[in-house]
Amino acid sequence: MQLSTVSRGVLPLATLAALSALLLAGCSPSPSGTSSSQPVSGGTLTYASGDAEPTCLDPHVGGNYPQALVSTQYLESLVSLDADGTVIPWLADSWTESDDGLTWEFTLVPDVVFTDGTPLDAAAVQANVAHLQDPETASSTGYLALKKVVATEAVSPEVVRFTLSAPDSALLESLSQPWLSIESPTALKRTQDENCAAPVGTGPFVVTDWVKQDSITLERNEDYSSPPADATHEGVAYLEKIVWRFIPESATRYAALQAGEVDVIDNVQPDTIVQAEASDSIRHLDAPRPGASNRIELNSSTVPFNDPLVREAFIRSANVDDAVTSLFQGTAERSYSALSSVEPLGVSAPDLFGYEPDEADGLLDEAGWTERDSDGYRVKDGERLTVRFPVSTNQSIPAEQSLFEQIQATAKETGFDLVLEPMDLSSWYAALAANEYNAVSAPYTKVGPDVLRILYHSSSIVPAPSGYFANLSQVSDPQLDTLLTDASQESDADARAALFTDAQDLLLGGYYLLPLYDQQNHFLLDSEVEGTRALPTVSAPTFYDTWLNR
Amino acid sequence: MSDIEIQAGLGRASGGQSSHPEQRPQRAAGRPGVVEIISALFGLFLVVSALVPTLLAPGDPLGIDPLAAFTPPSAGHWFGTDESGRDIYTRVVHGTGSSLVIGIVATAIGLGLGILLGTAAGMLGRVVDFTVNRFLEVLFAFPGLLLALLFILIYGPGVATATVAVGLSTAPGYARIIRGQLISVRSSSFVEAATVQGLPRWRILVRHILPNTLAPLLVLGTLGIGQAIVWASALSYLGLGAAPPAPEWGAMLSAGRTYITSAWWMSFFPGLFIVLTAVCATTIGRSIERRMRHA
Amino acid sequence: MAESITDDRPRVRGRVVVAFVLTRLGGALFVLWAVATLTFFALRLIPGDPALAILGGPGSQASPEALEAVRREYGLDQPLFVQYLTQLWRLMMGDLGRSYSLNMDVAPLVGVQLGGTMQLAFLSLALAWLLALGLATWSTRGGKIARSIGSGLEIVAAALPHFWLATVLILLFSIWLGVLPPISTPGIAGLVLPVLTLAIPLAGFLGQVMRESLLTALESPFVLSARARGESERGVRLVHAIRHAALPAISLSGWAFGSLISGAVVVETIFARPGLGRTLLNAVTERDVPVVVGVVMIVAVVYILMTLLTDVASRLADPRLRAA
Amino acid sequence: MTAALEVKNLTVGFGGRPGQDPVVQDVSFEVAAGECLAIVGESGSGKSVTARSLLGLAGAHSWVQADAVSITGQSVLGLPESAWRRRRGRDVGLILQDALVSLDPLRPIGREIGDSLRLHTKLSAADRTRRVLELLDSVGLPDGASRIRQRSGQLSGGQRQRALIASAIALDPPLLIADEPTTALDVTVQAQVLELLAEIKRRGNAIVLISHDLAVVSRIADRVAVMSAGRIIETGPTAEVLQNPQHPLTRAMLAAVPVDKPRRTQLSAVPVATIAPRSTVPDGLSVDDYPVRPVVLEASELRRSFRRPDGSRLVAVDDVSFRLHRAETLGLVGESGSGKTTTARLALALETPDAGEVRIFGEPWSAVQEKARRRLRGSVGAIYQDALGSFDPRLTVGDILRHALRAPAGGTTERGGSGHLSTESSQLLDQVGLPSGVLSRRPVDLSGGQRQRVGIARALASRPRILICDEPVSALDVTVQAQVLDLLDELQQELSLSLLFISHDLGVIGHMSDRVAVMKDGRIVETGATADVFADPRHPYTQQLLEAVPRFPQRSR
Repeated sequence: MQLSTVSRGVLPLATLAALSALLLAGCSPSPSGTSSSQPVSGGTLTYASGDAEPTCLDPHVGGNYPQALVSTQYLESLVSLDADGTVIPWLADSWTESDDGLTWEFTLVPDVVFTDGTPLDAAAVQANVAHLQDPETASSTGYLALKKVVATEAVSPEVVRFTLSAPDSALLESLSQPWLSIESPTALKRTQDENCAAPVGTGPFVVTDWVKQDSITLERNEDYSSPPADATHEGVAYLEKIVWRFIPESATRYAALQAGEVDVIDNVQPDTIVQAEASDSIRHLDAPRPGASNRIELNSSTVPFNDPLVREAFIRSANVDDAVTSLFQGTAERSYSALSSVEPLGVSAPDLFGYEPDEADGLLDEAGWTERDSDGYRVKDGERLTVRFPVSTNQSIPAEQSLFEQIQATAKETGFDLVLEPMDLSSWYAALAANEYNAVSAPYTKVGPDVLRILYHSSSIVPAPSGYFANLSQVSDPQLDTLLTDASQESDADARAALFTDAQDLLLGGYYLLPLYDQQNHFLLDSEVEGTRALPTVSAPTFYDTWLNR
Repeated sequence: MSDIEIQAGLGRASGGQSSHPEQRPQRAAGRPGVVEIISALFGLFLVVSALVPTLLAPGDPLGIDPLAAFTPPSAGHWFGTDESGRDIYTRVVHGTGSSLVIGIVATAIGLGLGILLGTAAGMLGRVVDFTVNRFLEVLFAFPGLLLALLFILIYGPGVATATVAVGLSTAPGYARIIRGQLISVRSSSFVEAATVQGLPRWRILVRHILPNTLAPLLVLGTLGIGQAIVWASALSYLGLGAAPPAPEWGAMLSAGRTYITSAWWMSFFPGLFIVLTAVCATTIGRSIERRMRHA
Repeated sequence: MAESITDDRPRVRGRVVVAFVLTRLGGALFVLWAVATLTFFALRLIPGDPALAILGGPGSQASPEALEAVRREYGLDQPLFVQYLTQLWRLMMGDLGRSYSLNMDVAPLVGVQLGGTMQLAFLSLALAWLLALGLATWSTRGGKIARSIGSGLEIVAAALPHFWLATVLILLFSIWLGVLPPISTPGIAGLVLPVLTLAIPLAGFLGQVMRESLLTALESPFVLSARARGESERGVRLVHAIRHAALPAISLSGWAFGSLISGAVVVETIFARPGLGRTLLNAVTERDVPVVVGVVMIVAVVYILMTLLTDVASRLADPRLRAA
Repeated sequence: MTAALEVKNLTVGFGGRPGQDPVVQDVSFEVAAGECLAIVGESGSGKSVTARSLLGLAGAHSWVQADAVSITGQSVLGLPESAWRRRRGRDVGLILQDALVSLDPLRPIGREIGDSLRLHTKLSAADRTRRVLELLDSVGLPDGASRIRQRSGQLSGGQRQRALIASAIALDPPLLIADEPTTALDVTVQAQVLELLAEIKRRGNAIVLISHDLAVVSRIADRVAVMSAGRIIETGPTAEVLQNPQHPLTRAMLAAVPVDKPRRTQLSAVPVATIAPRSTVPDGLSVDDYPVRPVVLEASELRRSFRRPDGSRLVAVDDVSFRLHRAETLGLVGESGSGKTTTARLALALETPDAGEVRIFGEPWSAVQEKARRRLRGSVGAIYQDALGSFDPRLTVGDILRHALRAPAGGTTERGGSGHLSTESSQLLDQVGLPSGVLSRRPVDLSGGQRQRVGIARALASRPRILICDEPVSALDVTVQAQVLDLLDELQQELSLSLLFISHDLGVIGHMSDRVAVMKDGRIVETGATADVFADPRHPYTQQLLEAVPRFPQRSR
């Protein structure tokens, strides 16, 4: 039995300081000399989110990014990641994986108590797994992540054992995500409505009030004792209270930050970041999300993108570089990878995704789209070379929509009629389910390269009963399937990396997707807000170490 | 007997006997004021923009130039450029057509329905009148945008639905005005005079009632176009109308709001054109109204 | 020649009042019923499976069993007419159903949001009144230039789209001058910009009406009588003309209130104020039918109350209406 | 003793430079305390502007020049506005026409009357109320305590005119300006209000009475000044001016007054001295022969009621029967609310009677469908008080006449060419004394008299045998009225028309009618040959009406 044990240790203070400096690398330099002063306890922080208000504060239910953002403040996971992507202890002190990879044992940190008084024990973890796997919960993200877990068992009050159907190299990464955070089993027994309104965890803050369509109030957990291993302090949080507001208008959000009405804003627009960079009173926190990069998936199941030549032609005809430069004004880098730049295993292939309109012309000619109609679009057999592109206005920020418009303009030169169809989320889902799309951009956040398996394994083409499926480019390549499956079961890091590299080479070379840039995750903070960092798991900021330098 | 002689005195200053007490001696109706002239010129500009936009702005409203993005207003780009380097002046000019069409079609729908309902209520007897009136009361309980939102909820967002939605939401107002006008014309003494002359009902309707009821609709329509454009652009702004990159004013404004702190011109100029168009429509409508009253 | 009727017998007056109130009450109930019916059937036209919408739309990966359960729970498997009657009954009991997307009952949700919108709407109405009255009195007092400026301001104000005005106000007061918060805050300061945004265009409309009636009043013989008694220009306006100017504006206030609620959709979104407008917009984009119905019903109730209120106010302000 | 008012060479104009295009020019007069000066003129003569200048209220953009204007000996020329305010109401009061609009309809009359006290005295609210009650009592409005809370709309015409007078005399100003104080009042009420003004004059107040009606002023004016085109053309003691008018315009005005002028006497444009009957009886028949003339219109036991807003019914016409014979004029007279207009509408079959019937030429009229009536519509014409309102505002005079000629009931049965139509239109205009030049004009651009002539021309287009005239001259100046009355008279003789002539003005009725019916509260209270009824009224109401008619003082001629 191979034992890989990581135990909780006390990091030297110097490392901590360096770490936090690293995490705040994207910040503009703080002009005030107060950075050296000691953290002060107390005060209220107001956070303004541009995301849609979650319908449920329990990230088990559904499981989207806005839920992750807020729940990071009051819920905690079994494990976390450090800045290098190494898994570190959190609620679980240590863990072991069996040789066959089918059994995992987690030893929990002792004496941790949920904010409702329930102790954290093996039974609690079992209850959470059961909750996530219960169809009634309607978990989406967490449910998928635990798909291989077939049973749990309380070995002792401190030790919980997971039994898997197949080895899962991504299990720890999955468990680090907020969507799999551990909640009080007592609280989970309440109705879903109650649990949604005020989930109970072990985090540094507690949900005390939620005025729908306005704000969520979080108050300090005065008995907090379980910071992750890489936190800069121990004990209770500095902040007394967090008011979590929803301000959908980005300009209003920024104005509110400038006016000092709010302390932190998210979903920051590129132009705002540029402006903020020039401001002395605002800091910038850039925390690209893990998982997939932002990319356009080309639907390989239907005309015209069932032809690899046309896929390649489309990719060559899109001037993404200039668009990213003009629209993101240096706040985002062009990506040439299917994975986020924070994923160490991501393969970047700049050669494949350059803007080569001449080459694109040749490819289309080769593919038989030789004629052009009066509007300049390519025609074959009387059919116009039309690319239907449903755009979810909920998911694509304005700059991204503008990016699509620019791709539309450059692709037109080559003869593509890229039809942008902005729609609300449910219509967008419906369009995908009905296979009424040729191209689509769908963000997907998941810790680790295993996201590739979810996005590109042919089994992901099979729709859920609702019609949704993750493999939107509809890649169905047995060779790719094998690579991805093997990778997900390979516990040897190097072998796993090699498998994922091969898979990505295959994927990128098939022109199934056009990578654009990292999933943007920019935060602006009032300069009085000190000590804020994004958790390296899904890059959600945590305000546990935050204090107000007022 | 007219006795506000202060007023009548004005018309009588020359000592002539033919004074018109009905005529308010405000401004001579025949001479347009400065505001009217400016409005007419702007209206002309709009019409030309709508019909031959290339005459006023030869560029491509969709043509991008990423490297010239966010250029402030300058000699090269009068209204600046947007996030993709498109010239905003060109887009505003080319957007006039769709904005005007939206305004006109929405008003036509509103007026059309209004005429239908109003005429039915005013002409088809008490039962129909009662029914239509109750129906209008019900519609009035949905404030304008609410009705539009409901409609969009059912038929999905888009230019066409937004246009119809705005048209629908204005219809009850028009219907009420038309009904009132119809009833007042119907009971006016010149219609009685026509009855006394032995004119059949339908000829009275065609020859006297309808023309006198419908003439003020020209004014209503002109005033309405401005408001319809404002409301349709509000829907576009909320993401329920025209979609970018179409050069529709509301959609441009909606796109520009993101960049309001760094590129104010992106939302300022389309907004300005919405306001100016509405003002222009109001001024022209008022002017027609005054002329008709004095004619 | 008009047959002039003057009947001061209190008994008759009393009967008129009772008849008035009864008619209006009946009318109000009818409108509410019709609004409910219209909305119910209109929303049946929405494409898609309501059960799926309840479970979070097509992206929810709901199982057929879950869909079936939802259909049973929400009575969607019943015949349409039964569903309609059930809905009517529920509405009568004050039960607005349950939000598809917000995981809560609609009635308390809408109840909470109502307060914010009402506050906004009433303050805006009051401010619009003040602005309109101020502008109307000022512009009719001065000469021709003042009149032109007054009417010009009114026309421009009336043409201002809320979303643009809001943006310009935020730019001006929050970003450039930095004196007012761009979002809703607990104090008065956070209300200033939203209220201004709603009030200015409305003031434009009301001002046009008020100025017209103010001019008419100022030219009427009773003003001449008052002047002949030695009344000052100020007195003429305060004692006589303003009341007449206010009359049409009062009767317009019901309509104005409706337009304010329309405007609240935009203003609440921009200024991040909780309220019915924002709730409605969210519900429409989320296709949350029960919330839409709830908001529509509550707006209808408020609107009916407002028209009733303006009718009563008109009658109080204008004794001539009481006779008729 | 100084005059209460002295005006020397008053010149007033509007706009432009002072002195240019005056509306009132070189007007001079004096009024002593306890004296009443009447300024008489037709509309547009400048009388009201003169009156208002005396209060410093000539109006916006006006200029006033004078050698002297002084009230109770103090010059008020060029007074600043604040000084004027102190004088208005205290030194000089104003009474306007029609208190329905001259008293603020939104304020209780107690407040309106008390305003002068509030503005010029330091009386407490309670004292003011006491004084208002006294005032109401003194103008003949008893039960003041309940009145003061009422608004002008709740009072009858006479009551509110009294309230208006009370507000003007609240501070007992030595000078009162009364601008058409009795116009639009019923004749009996008019007499009462005039009596009230006379009473005030007897108390020692000076009154300047502005009126278009010479007969009205003759009741209380000591002196008369006749104005025309901004100038005083004649002035002198009332009796002298009335009996021996010097200026031709004065003479024309006097001649135009129909009161006590025999039937068929021409009223217009003839010097008083030459007034002579043209023919007393048409068709060689005497009044007594009427019963044997054919009846063209017969109303029997008509009844029509309307629903009031509170659900009760107002009986507008109750058991009204009359006959209209060929070529006669039946005058229908009554005060406002007596049911005259409803009767006219019933006769025109614009209303359907609840009971009773109208027949014309012996055929059913009110009892049949409109379709059946249409055949006979052409025989019944109508002339309205508000001629302008009876024309489609989009049409020119030519259009109006062509439409009338082409109407089913119109004179042109076979479709003539358009040339034919315009010839006929010109003929019609000629018949009513208008040049064919007005064909291309719109009624709104015509004067009141011209409009009424167009109205008559339209009525004649269908060659009617009956004309229903509802207050056809009430909105006209007396000289214009005279012309229209003469025209109607002429046309009747020419075309043997039967006229149902409705008016509130006994003078007009007396002059125009062969027979008269007096209406009160929806009923005909007395009917008979005009001469008989006027000479020997039987019904007390008729007596009351006739007594109230303003007449000139007995003339010896």
